[in-house]
Amino acid sequence: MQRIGVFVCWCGSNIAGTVDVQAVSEALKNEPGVVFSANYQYMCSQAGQNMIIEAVKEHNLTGIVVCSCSPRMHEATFRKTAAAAGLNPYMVEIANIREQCSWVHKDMLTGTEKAIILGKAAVAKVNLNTPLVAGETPVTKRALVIGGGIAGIQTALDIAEAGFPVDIVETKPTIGGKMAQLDKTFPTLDCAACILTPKMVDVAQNENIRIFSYSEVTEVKGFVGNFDVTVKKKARYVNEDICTGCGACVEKCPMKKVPNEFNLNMDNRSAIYIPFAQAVPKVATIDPNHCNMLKNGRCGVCSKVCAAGAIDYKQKDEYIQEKYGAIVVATGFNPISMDKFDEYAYNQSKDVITSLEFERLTNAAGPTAGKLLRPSDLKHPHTIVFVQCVGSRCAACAEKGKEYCSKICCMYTAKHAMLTRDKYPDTEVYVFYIDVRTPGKSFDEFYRRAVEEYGVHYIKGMVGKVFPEGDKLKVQASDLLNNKQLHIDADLVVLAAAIEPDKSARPLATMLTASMDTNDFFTEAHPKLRPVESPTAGVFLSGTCQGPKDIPETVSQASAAAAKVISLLVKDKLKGNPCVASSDELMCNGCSSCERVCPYGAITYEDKEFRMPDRTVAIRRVAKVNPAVCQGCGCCTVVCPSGAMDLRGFANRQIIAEVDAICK
Amino acid sequence: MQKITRDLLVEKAVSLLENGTVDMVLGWKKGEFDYDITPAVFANAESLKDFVFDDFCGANFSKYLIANTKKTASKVLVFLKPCDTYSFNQLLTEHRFDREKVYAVSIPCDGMVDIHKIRAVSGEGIAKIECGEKITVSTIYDETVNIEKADVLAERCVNCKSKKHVAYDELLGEDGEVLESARFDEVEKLESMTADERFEFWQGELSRCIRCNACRDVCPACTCEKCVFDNPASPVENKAAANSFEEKMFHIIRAFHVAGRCTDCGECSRVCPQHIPLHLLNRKFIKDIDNFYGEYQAGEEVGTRAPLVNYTTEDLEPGEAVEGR
Amino acid sequence: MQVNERKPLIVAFCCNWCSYAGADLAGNNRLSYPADVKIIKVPCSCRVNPMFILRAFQRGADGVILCGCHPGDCHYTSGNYYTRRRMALLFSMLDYLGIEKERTRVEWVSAAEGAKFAATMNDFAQTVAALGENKRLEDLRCKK
Amino acid sequence: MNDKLKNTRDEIVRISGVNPKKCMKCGKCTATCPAFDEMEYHPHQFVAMVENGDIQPLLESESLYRCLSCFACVDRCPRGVEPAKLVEAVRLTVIRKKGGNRLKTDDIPALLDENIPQQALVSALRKYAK
Repeated sequence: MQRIGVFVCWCGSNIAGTVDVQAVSEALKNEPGVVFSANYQYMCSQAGQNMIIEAVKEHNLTGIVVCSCSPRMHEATFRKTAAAAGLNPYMVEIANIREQCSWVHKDMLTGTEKAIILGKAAVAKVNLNTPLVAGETPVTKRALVIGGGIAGIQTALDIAEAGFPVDIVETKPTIGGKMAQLDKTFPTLDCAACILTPKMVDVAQNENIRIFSYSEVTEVKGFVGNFDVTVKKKARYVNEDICTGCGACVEKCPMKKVPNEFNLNMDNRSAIYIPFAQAVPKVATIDPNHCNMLKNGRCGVCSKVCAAGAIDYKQKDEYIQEKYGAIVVATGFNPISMDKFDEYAYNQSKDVITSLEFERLTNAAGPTAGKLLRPSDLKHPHTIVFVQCVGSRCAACAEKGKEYCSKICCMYTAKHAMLTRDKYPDTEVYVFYIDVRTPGKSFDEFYRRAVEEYGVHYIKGMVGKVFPEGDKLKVQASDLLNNKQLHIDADLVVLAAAIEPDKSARPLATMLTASMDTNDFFTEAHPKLRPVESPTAGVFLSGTCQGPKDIPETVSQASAAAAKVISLLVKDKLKGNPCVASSDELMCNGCSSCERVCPYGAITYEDKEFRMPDRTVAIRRVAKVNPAVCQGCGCCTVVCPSGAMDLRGFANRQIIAEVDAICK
Repeated sequence: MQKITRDLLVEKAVSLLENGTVDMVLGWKKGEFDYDITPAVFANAESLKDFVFDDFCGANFSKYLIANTKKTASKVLVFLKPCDTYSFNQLLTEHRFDREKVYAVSIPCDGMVDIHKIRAVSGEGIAKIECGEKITVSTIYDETVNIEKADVLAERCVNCKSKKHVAYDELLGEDGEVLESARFDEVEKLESMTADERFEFWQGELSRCIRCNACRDVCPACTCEKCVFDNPASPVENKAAANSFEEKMFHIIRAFHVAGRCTDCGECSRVCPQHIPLHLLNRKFIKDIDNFYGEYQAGEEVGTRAPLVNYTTEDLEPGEAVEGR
Repeated sequence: MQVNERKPLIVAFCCNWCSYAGADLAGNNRLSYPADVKIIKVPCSCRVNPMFILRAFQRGADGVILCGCHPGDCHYTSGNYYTRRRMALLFSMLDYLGIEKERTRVEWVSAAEGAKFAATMNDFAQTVAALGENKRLEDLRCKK
Repeated sequence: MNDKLKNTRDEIVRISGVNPKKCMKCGKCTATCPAFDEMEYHPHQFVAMVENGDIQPLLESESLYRCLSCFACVDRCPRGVEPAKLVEAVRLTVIRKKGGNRLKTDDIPALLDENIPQQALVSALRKYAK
């Protein structure tokens, strides 16, 4: 039996004004387990707390009920008081007789009656409280960043700067991501490579950073502070440690007709390749689908010309296991496929291109060496039509487009239009828009400059149809402000394709038990207040994997994620919330219902031997909760039919005791 | 179509025992009367002489696999009717037995009969029943009554939801189809009553409950190691109902615990000694789940996510549930 | 005027993160609601077992209301989605058994919706009071 | 908006099953419309005018009979607004009234031309008359 002390607070007149505190403390004196009851003007004051400590000692109290303000206000205070008195802090319950009683009820009689009932419920609960101790787990001081685009790079650099080792896992042969493919960046028009490649070099040279390029995460186990991750390093058939990146093999490789994905297949590369000049790591990779040596054993030129002897045709995929304390997801985005947009003739004409292809066409390192030439006949285009919101804000058909706004298209289209007019003033540029969204520093000024100084024709309306006729593209569009239908003979049509999360995100989310929205963007722990954390402890979000973002936003989020990781990794031990679920293995039947509803993946199963009454041994599958991962929502307790799963601090018996006390 | 007979099943069981595929057989044997067939474990070919198969073999064996695969290393032969295969899959989804230890032989079923319906025609004093398309009942008063099998089919067989076998190692005879059944008609009838009428109906039915726990004990979805109503540590433990609410509490909670997992096998109603139409509670949940969250048949496949351990962000609000059906 | 003086008894389960805070806010703003409403704090609306609700009715509650974060705002990301399914089915079942559907309710109240909390409780208390005593679900043995 | 107009508006919305509020005013319907030059009011205007209750001009407009019912606007609309269904609903509102038939059976012989496919006549009658 508990020995409970009840402490009724007046809160000046805040409570005592509508609740007869004396009557409350008198009434609760007779409740089962209560051995001491008192009231005082300000329970939270030093004197009030001392009163509690004295009473605990004098009356050998094992539990405390404080009838006072909301637990959201002073629960932590009174828990500390209990600890100071030598009690377990979780032996304290608060009856909220201020916010939910004295402040909302007008007369003394009602207020007092209700306060007594709330007090009784708290006493009933404390009678069933058990001391709870928060578990501690050590933290592995190493971070994993999945994705090596600008988001991953920035996060890794910031974490490494704080002195923690970081690994970057990138599926492509080089880090750099989408930003490496861009030409110039809005709104300042500095060249993407000029600001990105120095950062890539920093990554390569940072002692704290390891890069696993051409690699992917295949398994994640464990929990915050203690993740066990398996990374598959795909065979690149080149020894990374020896390759100097001289490029002799690339030059001599006889197989030169491989579509170059870095230039979005607008030109070709060789079967052994380095994606671009500033690649990090700058090592060659053999494309096994096109290499004659790997396909049929006939060639071997690269091996012969490699002075370093780095070519290894027998290389195998390698699996690396590593422990991490924190994981940052930075898997980025891709433009959506234009295959379903027949109306824009993307698949009918080479001169209908996406904006990312346009970036490559204007990039000095691109297939046309930076000259804006249309892909079909390499002629200079004189009329260019830009179409905005292709697949963005498209609610009608889920397999065609995306319901959300892709956020970056308005600005990059303004940039493309402006740069075109700047370099080729003889070119007419039309931009069809639904809305121009420019909420960002110097963004609207930038867009207005495109219109006012560079003479880009911005037309409020949409393109309905594009069809090739001769060497022209017939564009039929609406001009809503003039209530007209326009027919433009264009040389080039540029589609601002919606962006979507990378395809690797969904399986990764499953591995991480991190949640996603219906669009496959990772969900943040709180949309406003915890935007860089996933709801799964120890998993953080960086960049466009969480939602469409431009570069400045991506970089700020990347640094924010790094700050969160650092604040986790500086801890030696993590203290858990003791109010977690736990399963009674004698009753658990291993049905997996709890595991299915757990948002954190805190529940696993193990086969356990049980001695049966007839002295035989039976093996049963039983649930186990990892207290370091469980956040204590209690969802599992309700799907557990036998009640084997229960929540500490909010146990079935405790809540029912409260119900009974209230309904008595 | 191959007719499933007792001899055919025994022959199958013997051959599987003899070639070592299985070590024991789950089957039916006669009870005190022709019509109280009970489940039994047959450990060898010899004992199979007591094996019975007729129109009273309604018992669903899926649940028996839990106990019979837990301790021994031996492999069990089980005969499954179409409706039993759903329970079989559902139990596998919940990891309740080791699939490796079971050899499942599925058998087509053209419906089982309800002794109470027979008795209603023949009167008391049944001495002997011969099954077949026509059922011949002899009484102790030397009367013989012929009954059409179709007239005395068990409720769950009248409203059979599926003749399809969704799990087996071996299928005897031919597989059937999922049927369009009228199993929700009764639920709809209740729904269309006023609240007062419904209350009256259920009070009348549930107040007969004697808390014998037969429904729970036979239910292939009720497989807890210890039922929450039996656990002294749970605050709702009670052996027998002491008042008019407790059995309601028991039956609501029981139906809720099996909601989304109940395959509508109908065992609960079959075994209820008080003839409480318990399946109407389960079917209500099944019907609501179908309406609210899309059609879902528990046990149709192994590994599916039951509706109550799943959600969509667009689900209907509880306030709309009553109007939303 | 002859009015039934009997006060209804209402149990409100409130999730710690949104609705309990919403109730606190109602208090901070001195927005009154009937004292018949007694709040029980749970970490998340998904902690509420249908057994708790039936138990409350069994012991003489006249109405039970469950408050949680708005769908999509759950502190534990998905708890209230499960609550929504469970309660939809439970409430439908109670109605099927002939129990007045107005006695049970789920309401999403955020930490900022003090006014909504008070308004909801006022409305619910009024609805429950109009239904009178809960005879169909209470357990007579437990009455004093 | 007076009650009568509001009723007509609600009726049009009901017949068509279209929710004009879903329109984000991108104009792709009008961009895609092959009968643009023939029409006084264009698909996006139909949506906006019905939404605003500006029904009278639509009821009187020749555009109702110029719409080809090709459903290109329905197909291309990114928000699933389905403007052609709205045009159809306005047209039905007119022709369902007494004497509202656009095409009367008696008019047909005069229009006959040996090149007109039978199917076109039948569908025209379906489209222009109740």
